[in-house]
Amino acid sequence: MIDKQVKNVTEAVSGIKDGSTLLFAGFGAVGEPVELIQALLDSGARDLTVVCNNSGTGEVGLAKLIKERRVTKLVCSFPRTSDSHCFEEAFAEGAIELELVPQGTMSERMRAAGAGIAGFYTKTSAGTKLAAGKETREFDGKTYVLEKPLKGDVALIKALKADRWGNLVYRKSARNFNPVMAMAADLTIAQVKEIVPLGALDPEIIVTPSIFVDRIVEVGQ
Amino acid sequence: MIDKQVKNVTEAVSGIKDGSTLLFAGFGAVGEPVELIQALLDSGARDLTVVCNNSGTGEVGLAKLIKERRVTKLVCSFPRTSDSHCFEEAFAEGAIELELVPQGTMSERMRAAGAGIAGFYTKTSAGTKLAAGKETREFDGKTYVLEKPLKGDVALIKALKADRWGNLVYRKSARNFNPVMAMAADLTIAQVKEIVPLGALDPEIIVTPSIFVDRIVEVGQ
Amino acid sequence: MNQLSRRQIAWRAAQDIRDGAYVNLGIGLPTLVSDFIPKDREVVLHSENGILGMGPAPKKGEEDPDLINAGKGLTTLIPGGAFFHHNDAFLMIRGGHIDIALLGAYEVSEKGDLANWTVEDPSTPPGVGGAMDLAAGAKEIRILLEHNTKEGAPRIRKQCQYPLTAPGVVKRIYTNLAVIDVTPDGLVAREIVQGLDFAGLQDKTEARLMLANDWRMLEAPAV
Amino acid sequence: MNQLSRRQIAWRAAQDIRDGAYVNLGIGLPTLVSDFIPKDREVVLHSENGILGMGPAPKKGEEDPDLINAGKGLTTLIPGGAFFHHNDAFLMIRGGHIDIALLGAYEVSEKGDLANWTVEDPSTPPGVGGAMDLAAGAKEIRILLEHNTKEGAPRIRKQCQYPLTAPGVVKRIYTNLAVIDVTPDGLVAREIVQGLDFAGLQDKTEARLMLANDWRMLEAPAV
Repeated sequence: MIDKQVKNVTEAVSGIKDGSTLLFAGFGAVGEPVELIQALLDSGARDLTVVCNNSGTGEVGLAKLIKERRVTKLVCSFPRTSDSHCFEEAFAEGAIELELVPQGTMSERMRAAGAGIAGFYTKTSAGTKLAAGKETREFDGKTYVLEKPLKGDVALIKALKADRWGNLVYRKSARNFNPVMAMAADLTIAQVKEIVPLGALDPEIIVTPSIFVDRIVEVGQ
Repeated sequence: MIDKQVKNVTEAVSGIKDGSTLLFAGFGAVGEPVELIQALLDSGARDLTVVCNNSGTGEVGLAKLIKERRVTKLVCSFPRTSDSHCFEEAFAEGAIELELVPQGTMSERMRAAGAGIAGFYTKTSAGTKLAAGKETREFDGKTYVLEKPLKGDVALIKALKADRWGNLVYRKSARNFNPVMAMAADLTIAQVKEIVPLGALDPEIIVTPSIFVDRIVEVGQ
Repeated sequence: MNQLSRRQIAWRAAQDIRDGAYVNLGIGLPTLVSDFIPKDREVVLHSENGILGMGPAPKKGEEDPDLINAGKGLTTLIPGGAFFHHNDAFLMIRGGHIDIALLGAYEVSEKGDLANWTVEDPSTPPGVGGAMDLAAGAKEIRILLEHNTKEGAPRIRKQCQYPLTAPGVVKRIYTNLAVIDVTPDGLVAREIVQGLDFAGLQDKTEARLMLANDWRMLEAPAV
Repeated sequence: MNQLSRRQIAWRAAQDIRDGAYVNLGIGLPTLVSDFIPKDREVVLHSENGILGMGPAPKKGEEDPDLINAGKGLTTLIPGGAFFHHNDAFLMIRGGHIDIALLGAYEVSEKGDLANWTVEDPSTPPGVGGAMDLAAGAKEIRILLEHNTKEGAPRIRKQCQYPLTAPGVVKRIYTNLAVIDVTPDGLVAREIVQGLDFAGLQDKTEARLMLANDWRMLEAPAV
């Protein structure tokens, strides 16, 4: 029997090794797997590479991980947001490496990892500093940049509902990076508001099919 | 006001030029835009390149287009199906060019066209005859094939319901190639069973957002 | 000199959005444009975080914390709108499905180069967000910006001083002083505010301007 | 010699599918496997045309023309199943999310090369379908085939005579005579049917075989 439910967030994040590459979903606080990130904080994992659109807020979650110097590298499109002082301080001290990636390229690189694509050519960033050192190539007279897959050891994501197989549905703009990150990691862990019986999710409206999900935990918020 | 509805299938396919590249959705007969293809037949368009997973059945639709020698090239993953004699005869006579493409590569090449990707590297077909003449490259010790976008001038697709903006939902496995072809053409024409009022489709379950669709026609079957 | 307010720049840009267009509004000044789209036009607003059909800010009591725009402000969805994931949102951008992106900028060059992502201040980390994707991918890029910096330095330059977001992509520029098109022959002023002549506009612009034969007064209602 | 029927080959392959696996069954012989998956295991069947959670063929009167499998036969969906588009179906394949693909073949080589898409008959056009995507993308490829052709020619070869679907991908082979693993050291026979000894199996096989120390009898119930 397939049952990807785990009892609590501690169990959900168990086994995440020091030195892992982690994908954190969410756009700002929306769709962010807050409880899973807190559990990861509590787990003590360190030397992490984190892929996340933003850099955390205040002194909780990703911001706290950075404040505790447990993130050695952040792959990010927009690290400066309201109250991102933990990241800014670490960055000013040289205590964290930043790989700045255009938001769509970040998303497409994760899709490539999930889709078995070893590289793709995009116009995005061609002719800019962010293409420095990257291979470029002309197609039909335009310059494209070769981008490589961005794969996670673990993805922490958030959805509205799941069933025990791990099928997921989301709510409004809280969908954002969650489906693409679910595809792009060896281990995908989803926190959901509610776990419903198998068959209760309409097969036409499932956004993330169960094949992409390894563990689910109900957080009931 | 946005109103992509047209009165009938004749109007829906109007303006398709001789020599066009056309994407025909469907997997066998399921999800196939039968009425649009019939209207295209009636329109007299010729010298067509058709991208379609199969080659048509019996002597209707795509099979008839091929029988009438109006398709100069078929891009296809699986041309031999039950009763595909029109294609087989044309092929045996050398009256039609066949570009045989692995099914997933065909789909991904159309996505690339829709997604602004000028090329991508896939393992599929590496080390086989279908990679002959294609550029290959090693990534992490494995051989990948460079594949290019496959773009249509026009896509003919089929959905279950639409609203006047062109948002689409599908039914079961009739979804198949429809969403990816909708993205990959300059002009996307959808036949639907029913056109519903704007706002009647739940925004969470729309599969093809309206931005990819140009014309919709209700065929009511 | 009747220069435009920020809201009037947004108003002017809104008048050029055609009925039925799919439009992305950048953070800052462009966000104001949504208030001024003529009522007889149906325009579909796209947001990078997976929305088509964004509506106005929510009324008091109708805020939904799961429904935000690219600037992370609360927003709404209008009938016909749809949600999708980030990857499809950027597929729409990169794939050329967005008709118009209205963006802010630090600088624009006479070749249509756009600089709007970093001022290279070593004291703060850079951020790019979706700026490069939009600049490289949308069918048409139009820029809204103050003609000059607070210090009076020109923002429309021979060459951008700041790092580029994308080269050669800008088609039209709306400022508090003028509407300027980027053409293969160079920059063409199409509209200039009352009380400023072409020479005066050129003075405030580093790049060389031409004046359109059919140029007219840039005017906007009090908004 | 107790050679297996086609249904028994399918039965044998089904016994190796672990609980919880995501599996793609190729057209033909592999399709039969779904009838024999042990009842205590929950296995999710994937179809290239956008289905996870395929069930058995529909009962009379419950056929849905919009619900077909990759072989274009009518099928059903079990609770937990989901529909998606073709591109996501092949993302799952190419991206290595399918645990096991059970495929038919014309030939397999001792290096695990697979030939299952064309016999290069000039009188009929070739078709590839999803064969190359599956062969290159699934985590593990297992092959079901008759050990020899009707004419008695071997199908397990030093080198494939027919054009390859993918080189070096096959991990295990189920035939009417044996279960054979493809290992870095070569082909290893793990199970052989009653009444055939290793020399006899080797006789029917072009590629060189080794016999596993713990080899056993290949048996299947009457199914």
